[in-house]
Amino acid sequence: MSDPYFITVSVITIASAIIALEFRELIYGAIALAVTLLGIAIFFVLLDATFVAMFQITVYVGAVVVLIIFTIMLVRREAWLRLDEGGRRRVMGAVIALAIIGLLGALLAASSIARWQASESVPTLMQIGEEMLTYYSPAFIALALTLAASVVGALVLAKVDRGKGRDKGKGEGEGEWDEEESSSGFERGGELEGERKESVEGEER
Amino acid sequence: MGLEIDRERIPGFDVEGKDADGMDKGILTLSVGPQHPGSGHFRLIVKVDGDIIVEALPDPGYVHRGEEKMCEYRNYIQNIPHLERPMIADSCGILYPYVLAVEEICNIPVPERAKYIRVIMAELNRCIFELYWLGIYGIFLGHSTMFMWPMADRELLIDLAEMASGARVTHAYFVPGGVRNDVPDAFPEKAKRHLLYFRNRLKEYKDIFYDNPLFQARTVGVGILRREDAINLGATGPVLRASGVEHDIRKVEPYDVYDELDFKVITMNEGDSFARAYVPWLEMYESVEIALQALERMPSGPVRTKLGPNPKGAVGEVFKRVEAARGELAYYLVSDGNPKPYRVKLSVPSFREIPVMAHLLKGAKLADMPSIYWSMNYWPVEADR
Amino acid sequence: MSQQGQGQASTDQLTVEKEIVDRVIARFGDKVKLAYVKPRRIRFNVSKDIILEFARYARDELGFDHPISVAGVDYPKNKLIDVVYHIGSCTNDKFRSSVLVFAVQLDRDDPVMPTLIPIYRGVEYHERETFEMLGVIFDGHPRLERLLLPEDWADIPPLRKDFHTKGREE
Amino acid sequence: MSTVSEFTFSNFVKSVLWLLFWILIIVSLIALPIIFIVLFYVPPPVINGVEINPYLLLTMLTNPQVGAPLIRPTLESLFFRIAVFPGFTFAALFATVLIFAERKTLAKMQLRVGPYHAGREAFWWANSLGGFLQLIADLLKLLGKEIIVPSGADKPIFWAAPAVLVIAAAGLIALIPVAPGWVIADIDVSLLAVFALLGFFPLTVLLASYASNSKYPFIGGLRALYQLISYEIPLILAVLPIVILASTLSLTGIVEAQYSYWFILLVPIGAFVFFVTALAELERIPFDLPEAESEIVAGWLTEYSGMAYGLIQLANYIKMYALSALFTTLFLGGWIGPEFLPSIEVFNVQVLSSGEVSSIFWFTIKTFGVALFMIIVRGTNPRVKIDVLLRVGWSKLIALSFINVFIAVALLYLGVVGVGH
Repeated sequence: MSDPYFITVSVITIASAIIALEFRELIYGAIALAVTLLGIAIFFVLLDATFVAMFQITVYVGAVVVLIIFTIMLVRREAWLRLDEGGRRRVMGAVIALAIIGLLGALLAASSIARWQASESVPTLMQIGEEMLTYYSPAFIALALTLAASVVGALVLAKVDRGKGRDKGKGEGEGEWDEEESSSGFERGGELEGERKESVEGEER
Repeated sequence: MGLEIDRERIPGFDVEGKDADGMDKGILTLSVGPQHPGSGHFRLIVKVDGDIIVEALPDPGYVHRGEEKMCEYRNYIQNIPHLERPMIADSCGILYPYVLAVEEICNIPVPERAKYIRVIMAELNRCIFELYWLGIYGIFLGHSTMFMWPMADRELLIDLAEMASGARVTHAYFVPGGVRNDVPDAFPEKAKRHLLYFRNRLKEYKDIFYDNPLFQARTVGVGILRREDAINLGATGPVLRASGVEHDIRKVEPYDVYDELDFKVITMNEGDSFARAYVPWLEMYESVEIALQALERMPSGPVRTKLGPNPKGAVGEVFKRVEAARGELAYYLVSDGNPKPYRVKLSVPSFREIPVMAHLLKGAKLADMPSIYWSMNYWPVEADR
Repeated sequence: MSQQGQGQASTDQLTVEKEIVDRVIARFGDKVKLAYVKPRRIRFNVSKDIILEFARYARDELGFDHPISVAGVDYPKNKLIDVVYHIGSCTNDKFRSSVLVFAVQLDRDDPVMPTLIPIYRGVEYHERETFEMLGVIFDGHPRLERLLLPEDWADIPPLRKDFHTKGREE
Repeated sequence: MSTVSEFTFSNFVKSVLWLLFWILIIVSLIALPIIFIVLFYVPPPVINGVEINPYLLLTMLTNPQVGAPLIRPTLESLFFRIAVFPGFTFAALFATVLIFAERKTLAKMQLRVGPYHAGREAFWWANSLGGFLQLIADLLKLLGKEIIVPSGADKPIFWAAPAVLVIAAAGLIALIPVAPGWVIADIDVSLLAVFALLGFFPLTVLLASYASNSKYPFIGGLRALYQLISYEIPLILAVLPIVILASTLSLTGIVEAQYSYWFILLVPIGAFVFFVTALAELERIPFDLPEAESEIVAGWLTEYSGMAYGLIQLANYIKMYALSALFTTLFLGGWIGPEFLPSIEVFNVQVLSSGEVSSIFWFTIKTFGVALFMIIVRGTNPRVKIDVLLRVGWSKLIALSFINVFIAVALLYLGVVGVGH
């Protein structure tokens, strides 16, 4: 039953993955990437893992691709990357890729993965949650701490960057308006960041 | 690496980092107006760095029609209707100093009753303008109810003006030697009723608009105009008084009967957008007060001095100023003894707010642009003349 | 402030105006010319060499710090262009109701004078307008360019007396 | 009729008749044969064991009683659910009524009448509609307008963006249960699916603003991105206690968990945070910064015109319906309410039971109330600034939603509410 779906989705996913790599317009590449990630989400749905699928969409399409497009938009609208591909490079790339695929395939074929049996009952969300909080709790806590640390680190980096940016922005002719700005009582930089950081620290607790 | 960054095509990486205007990259030049919902017949060239305005260049002139040149071709009386065209929302205010100047240069006496009627009409027009202004301020900040309410209440005052002068906005009511015609007998009664109703409505504006924390978040502390800057930049009217300068032509140089009436000059010391929006609201109370007092004390008698067919001015010059709704409005009138003025110069408050606007917008945020721009009492048509 | 009618106020005021005139004359002597003294209006004709000095004196010593208007008047018969500054006072309570008028009389064929922006920042756009309408060039003005007229304006400055609007040639 | 100057009324009539003639010819010679060929090859749908063929349809025209037993199975078919109820037609109708209600409510608040005159002089029956035809007029106006694409625009993205927005908004309504059993996609993680679909909006808005190749859409797109991304976090956090209390991610399950208490009584702070963030997600006043017309013209939709603009607005109002419905589902007990309406019967065959009718009624009323509340907020508030918006979002709303989570956990541990009623 799921075979036609599977094949269609596979074709779309792989095709858009190739487009994402090869397309010269970065924005179309990003859109193709979004389609690839959506295709992977559909694979999860086909595997009865809707929970993972929804997270795949929320995190990758809703956040990662948005970030990529945002960057493309801010940096440049034309493609400023130049393809520098000789024939030798291309051949070598193909050979290496094929070698990796062959190795991995052989490894998988030799491993016990082929003999795995899918369990008959699909685990419910509740079961996943319970496992997460009992058996896998050390991993869960470690993961949470890593994420929290990275968020705090990002905030610290952002704050440092903002400060530097302001110093740099104050060029020769611009001292005047900087002064105006401070006199007009605009709240910028530090205060906002400080409050943000507080809230995130609250999250950590 | 398969992909290499083509350095020549990335503007951020070039040596100078400047574009044709000599500005740093990343600075976006926006042309706010004349076809922009937040501009009017006026253009503001705004250069933004991120969200901060680094330079704002006001560019008026889209509705310039040479009022000053036109005045030189017409005689003193013919000038009346076209001179009020630049400011139809406050047409008495813009005509008032002209009439005073012509009276002084042609030496025309004014009957007492006409002076009172003029004061009443000037105050009505002040409220009419402030309501219009307040409505636009509301819609500039996205408050659609604040747009509709003053527009509706304005009708009551326009009805009064229509009753007195026969015209709703362009009254051409003030003439040298008095006013064009007497007010109808029912006018004082109706005016009192409408003004009292209007004064009650003002409280509701405060409830929904000035007391709204979101409105305060947008205006308090935004675009602070310091006292010395306000004076040196030639700010006038509510903008000047919101910066703590107690300067009102009705007090410092009373014309007609303002010296006989009892009213306060409203000042605030903050100098921010909120103060500039709040001062007109307080002034509307004073306007109602003045109008009620004038209605009370208005004597009977003639309202116009009969003039000859074509009054001639004495050789010389005269500079007359009044406090219009937007501030000090002055006429500089030079006469060479002919029935036509030799030179008429309008010094209008809107034109005087342009440097203030440029000063305040520099360093402000783009989101603060509407609240600063419209708190200037700027009226593009008046500024262009 | 108390006012008892126009006549009373003007006689009161004239003493103030006399004081202004005396102080200016004492400072500048015959370098400035008193044009007239009227109730609340005092006009001096100042030569363009000392205009900056005069304006600075008016602002700092007399307290006339509030620029109201800059007007240009063309007198083709005398070959003159008057640039008339009207300055009010906001800080000096005594002179608050007076307007100090000072005019610079320029040669009509070569109307150049220094800008007063260093003293009164507010005159920037007034001076631009005067430049555009009468062709007066203000030395040191940062943006002396088109303000109100159309972009393709190629005629003489329109407020000069020898410019006539269409259909009004006399 | 080569030029406009030759226009006369008789020519106009002639051209209309000519048009009718051609339509008749084309329909009878081309369209009808095609339809019959298609009908010949496509097997007729089977509903409730009865084959729906043209003869049966013709019979129904003369004797409607034949069709009565088929109504209920038709209502339960997937096609009907997606296309009509509770799917797209219902949502679009709701959105239309919402637009009208918005205009009338705002007008009442602003001491004016609102749409009133449209159609009154042409149709006698338009009197009773009170200006509702204005919406039709607006739609016709949008349909008739040219869609102008800016010269430097990225055309495929520019055209696709409104469609994607409508699809994403329509995806939202597929997840919302209107009555017991009346939901298009009843998946067990529908709450997560809502957030997954909400993630498409910033992406599409960003692409639309990029594709417009213009300055104001650029600024508007960036603002929209800041706003939508940063307000998604409090939105998700505000819903977290609901998941804790109902111990399910399915919207149907969440509604069923509220038979004893509405969750707004247990976690009012969450409801507040959800309402505020929903306003921000909808880009409505006071959070309509991406479209702030006095600052940046119309933000990211500046360059859109005609029906492309109309589609974006349709998507916005469907989204407004979806978020109001979500608020109802999460906090106001969804369809739960007293059963008081009679069942609907056609020729003595029950089509909708009394419970279903009442559920639909309660759901609609509650959703409409929430939407009305959004409209009232619009009528009484100005727009905020981006820095205020972000500060409120990152500090106040996130903090509030954490407090909210703690309240929910405390309720759970104190035994006030048990897991999974």
